[in-house]
Amino acid sequence: MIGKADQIFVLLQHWIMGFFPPAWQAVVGILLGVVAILIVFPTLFALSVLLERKGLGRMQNRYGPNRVGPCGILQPVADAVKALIKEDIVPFKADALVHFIAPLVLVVAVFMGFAVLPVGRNMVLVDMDASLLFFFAMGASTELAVFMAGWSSHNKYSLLGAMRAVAQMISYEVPLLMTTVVVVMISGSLSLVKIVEAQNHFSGIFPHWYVFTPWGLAGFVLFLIASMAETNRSPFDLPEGESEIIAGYFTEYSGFKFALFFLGEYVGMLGIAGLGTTLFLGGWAAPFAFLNWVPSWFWFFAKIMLWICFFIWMRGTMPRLRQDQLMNFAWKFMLPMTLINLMVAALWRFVDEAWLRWAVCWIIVIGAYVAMGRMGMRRKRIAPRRYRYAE
Amino acid sequence: MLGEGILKGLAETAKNFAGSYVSKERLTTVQYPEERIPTSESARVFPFLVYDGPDWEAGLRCVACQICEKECPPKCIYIEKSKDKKPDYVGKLQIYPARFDIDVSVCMSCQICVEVCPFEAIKMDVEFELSTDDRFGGLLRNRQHLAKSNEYYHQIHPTEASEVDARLGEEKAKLEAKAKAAAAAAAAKAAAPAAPAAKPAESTPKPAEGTDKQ
Amino acid sequence: MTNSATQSAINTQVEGWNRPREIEPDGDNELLEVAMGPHHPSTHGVFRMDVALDGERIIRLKPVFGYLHRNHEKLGEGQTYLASIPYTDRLDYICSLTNNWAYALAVEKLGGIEVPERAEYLRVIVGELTRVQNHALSVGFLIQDMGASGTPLMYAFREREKILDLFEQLTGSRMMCNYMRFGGCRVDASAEWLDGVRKVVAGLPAFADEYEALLCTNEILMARTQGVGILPPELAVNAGATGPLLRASGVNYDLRKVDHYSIYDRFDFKVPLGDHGDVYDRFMIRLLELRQSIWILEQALKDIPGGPIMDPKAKIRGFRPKPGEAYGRIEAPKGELGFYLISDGGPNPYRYRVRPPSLINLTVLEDMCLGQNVADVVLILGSVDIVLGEVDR
Amino acid sequence: MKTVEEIKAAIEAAVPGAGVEVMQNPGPSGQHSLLLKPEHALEVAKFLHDDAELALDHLSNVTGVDWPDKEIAEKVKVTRQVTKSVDGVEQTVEETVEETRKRVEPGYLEVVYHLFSVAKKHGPVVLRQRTQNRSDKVEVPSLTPLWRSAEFQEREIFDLFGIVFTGHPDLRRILMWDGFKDHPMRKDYVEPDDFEYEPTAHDEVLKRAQEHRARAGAAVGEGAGQ
Repeated sequence: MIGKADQIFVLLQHWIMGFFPPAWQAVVGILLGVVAILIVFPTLFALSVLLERKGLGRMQNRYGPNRVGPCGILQPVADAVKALIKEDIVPFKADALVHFIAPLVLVVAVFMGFAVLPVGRNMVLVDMDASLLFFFAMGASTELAVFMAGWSSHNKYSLLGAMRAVAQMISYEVPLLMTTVVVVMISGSLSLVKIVEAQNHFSGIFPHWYVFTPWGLAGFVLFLIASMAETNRSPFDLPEGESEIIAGYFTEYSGFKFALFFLGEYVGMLGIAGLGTTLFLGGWAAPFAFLNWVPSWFWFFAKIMLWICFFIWMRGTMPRLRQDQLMNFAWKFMLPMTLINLMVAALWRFVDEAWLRWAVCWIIVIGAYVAMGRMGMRRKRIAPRRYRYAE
Repeated sequence: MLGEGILKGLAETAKNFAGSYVSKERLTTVQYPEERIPTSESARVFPFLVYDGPDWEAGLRCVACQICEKECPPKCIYIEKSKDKKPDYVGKLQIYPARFDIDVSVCMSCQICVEVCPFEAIKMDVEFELSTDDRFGGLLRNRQHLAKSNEYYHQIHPTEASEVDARLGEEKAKLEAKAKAAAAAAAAKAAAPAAPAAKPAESTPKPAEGTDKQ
Repeated sequence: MTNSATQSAINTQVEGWNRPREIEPDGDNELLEVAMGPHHPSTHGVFRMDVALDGERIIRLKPVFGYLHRNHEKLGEGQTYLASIPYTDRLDYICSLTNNWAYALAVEKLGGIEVPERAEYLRVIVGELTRVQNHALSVGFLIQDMGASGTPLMYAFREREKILDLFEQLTGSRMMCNYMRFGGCRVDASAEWLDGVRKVVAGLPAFADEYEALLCTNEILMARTQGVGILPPELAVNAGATGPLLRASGVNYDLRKVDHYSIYDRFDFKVPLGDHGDVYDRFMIRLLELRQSIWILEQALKDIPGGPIMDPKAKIRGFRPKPGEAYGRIEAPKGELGFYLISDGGPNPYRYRVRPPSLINLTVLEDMCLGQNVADVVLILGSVDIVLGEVDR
Repeated sequence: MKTVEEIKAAIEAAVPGAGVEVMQNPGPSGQHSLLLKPEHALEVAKFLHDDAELALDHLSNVTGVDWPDKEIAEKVKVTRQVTKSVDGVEQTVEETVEETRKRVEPGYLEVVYHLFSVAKKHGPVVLRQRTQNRSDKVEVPSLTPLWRSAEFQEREIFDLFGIVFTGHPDLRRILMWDGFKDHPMRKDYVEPDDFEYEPTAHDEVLKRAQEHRARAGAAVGEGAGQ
């Protein structure tokens, strides 16, 4: 019974495949998976938009949307309808073709990443050996879409936004990749399915997720930061920094194309959250041994949504960085930290004494963090100040 | 340490997130059409004209002295004096406004007309839902729209209205006393033959100062 | 010395801040000319900055005003002294009460009118409440310009709401208060209202604490604001910057202390001063001033006496001051707000002039912005704290 | 803080031939002012700015004031000789008649500066400069080189009053747009009929609005005809 609930979607797929001749079955299986992804993730997108609007509202002491449907849960539907019936404005001087395909490229690229994400036990569309690499390749092509949008709009703000976006995404791809390297080093595989398998065992009731090791925690935090930058989330939302450059690269987009950008952005967020979950939080593995009976796909989605909630929380709290600070942060803090983390992971791999490797690794990680933080703040002379008063 | 301030900030937003579910102090939003805050007693939106008694036309306190028209900063009031006189609520013959229009699309709710009115005839309303789809005609309110009863005035500004009533009552009492005295004098005079009939005391309280020609 | 010789002598003397109007781009980069505004999300209204960019660095910046110009001064000349009061509300529509106050002060100087004590206390109370809400709001908008998706702004609005409710209970209107008259105030405050103020004032320090915890030590905020938009004190004084902008540069000039107007002599408060003159200092000075205002409010609420609220000799309607002129100024939340009136003995002022702090504080915008990033420009503009109703009049 | 007379004396000691006049303010505010001569204005201002005792480093307010040509009607007693027949005899009699004579006092534009001291915390010292007339000789020296705060305010006066400030680094219109012709703050400014009046309750405004609309309609008709 437990296995059935866990495998319900796999069984469903096989059942439907059974209706087709064997030569077609592989194709139908893939198509079913694609359809499932195309249904599930946009639904999650709607859910996260709603969560974001309500969560931000509550953080700001407002209600958030509460008019459409009970407690406002139909708000995303209303948003979608609104986006659909809005006039689609293309600037007179825009490069119409590129302007048109940019959102499509973005959406296609972000959806491709899901092909390799294991969303549950035996639930992965393509079980590739180098699936991690594939994910990053797909993630990198979103930059192209962003730049196409910014360039074709023929708007100065769009161009600035696109420049910012490309610079930022390329810079943060480096630490993002480097943080995943530690996982590959330890698990010894580029396959996301194998990485999850490696984390899915328990000591007592506690799981062996990578986040519970020193290098894993450091990697997790760095991955979190880099993923926020990679998906243009606050406090790294410079490319669309609405108070500076209106809306960045999608300033000139309206109606459904704007909705596609919006979709692409959120689905990209879901994707990177899925990757982070897979790498550090045990993917579809249950958090405690006694919770193994809950279907694996539930855990995967629960973890993604938790991740999204954290993004929302950050967005509700943080102001935005500046471009040069963002770059400095990427190259002078993130990159060295990931390199140190690589060393720590290597130590972890080759030191056998359990307590020694725990102690040494923790000391290196925390020491490096504190030292680099101090140095960075001092170099920029950033500190709280005291004020004098005149009578 | 790097990140300390960020964590502090995150704690603060988390506190507010939780607080907005439990504390009314934090979640101050009012869900407007369903929920309404009672308007405060001193609230002011647009002016209205007070009338006494049951009939609005007869009971208007306004005597078309046009002071408010002159003092109104955006000049949104338009008054035409009547040619004839008619008795007001105390039975005195008075000029009345043949036309009294306020263009609320121009009015800026400053309450200066109320302040300068020596007759307590114009007061501020609290009705603010005046939206209309007719930009010009719909916002031009004539004297019939503007006339509201003294009871209504009592309802929206109770303290102020009772003060006004007390003051008017005093004035009326004074007038009556004067009229009585005049009547008595007239009666005394009437004892002497060929005395003219006692004129009704012409005692509209004069505006405080002379009118300013601008 | 001839005039032109003096001219050139002066020019060389003050060349330091008689500006290079433009800085050099790196190499021979092509400049990107961007018009920030008039409909830009963070120009705080219809305000335009014509900006030339080298990459994201500001090479040239020209502020352009006038989109909201309605010739307020001409309106004032065509109105009686009384009828101008509601118009002053609309200058800096965030703090209508201090605008009323400055105007009333100028007319009182012009006509030699005394203000009763209770009215002075009421003026201080509403004036300081205005300062609190203006500073909260301006800080909120500053962080909003920094991209904080509205959280600090909404907290500021939450507190401002309570203060505006108080204004509504007292004056009848939340923003366009039209409360002060030359010679006093329009209506008296009831004891319940004063209790309401006490309650709100008691809650304000917690709000300031919350704000400080949320923002003051936030690394991102510090990185964004420290060392950005530095305004040297000499330039600040010379360019007529006033208010928190001037004090953040370390110049001790608070009209409440300098002019001794109203009854500010009776209160014990201090003037916080910054040492760096950057955006962070302006931000912090506003928060610290907010705390000082709370302290003034507490004292005023304790001491407020009874008595009349209008000078019985003051003639509100048909006020015709003797010929003469007067310049009255107060420390408005945004800086020195002055009114200059010339009377020719008629019912209308012959000349009615507003000295708008927002406009004059913008004189230094160009100097602060050159060489900074695009992202910093909105921040610097936010830290000047302008309201376009006052800039363009 | 020195009185105006003392300041005047100090100026005259420092800038010989400055020719500063004290303008008395009859009102209760007692803010008397100093009228500067344009040829010495900058020197005087520089003295006020730099003088250690005055140290007027804060130029708070700059204002323009328009004083249009004033037509003064005054009654003058005129004595002239009149031939009259008195008692049938022609006689020349001196007779005093009252006559009303009109003369036009030429108007001028005025710039008023309010100076304060941040360092010494005193003020105001009010300076005035006048143009020679209201039409062609409307130049006064700019004080912007000394006080940057005059920059926008002098531009505003240039815009709204039409006073030209010589030596101003960037004299452009500030509130009105560049193509605008007139100077709205002058007393004789006539509003152009270039906007649509909203029909308010006022008959006068209503009439203007109708006229405007009739004109606009005519213009549109013409445009359509062409």
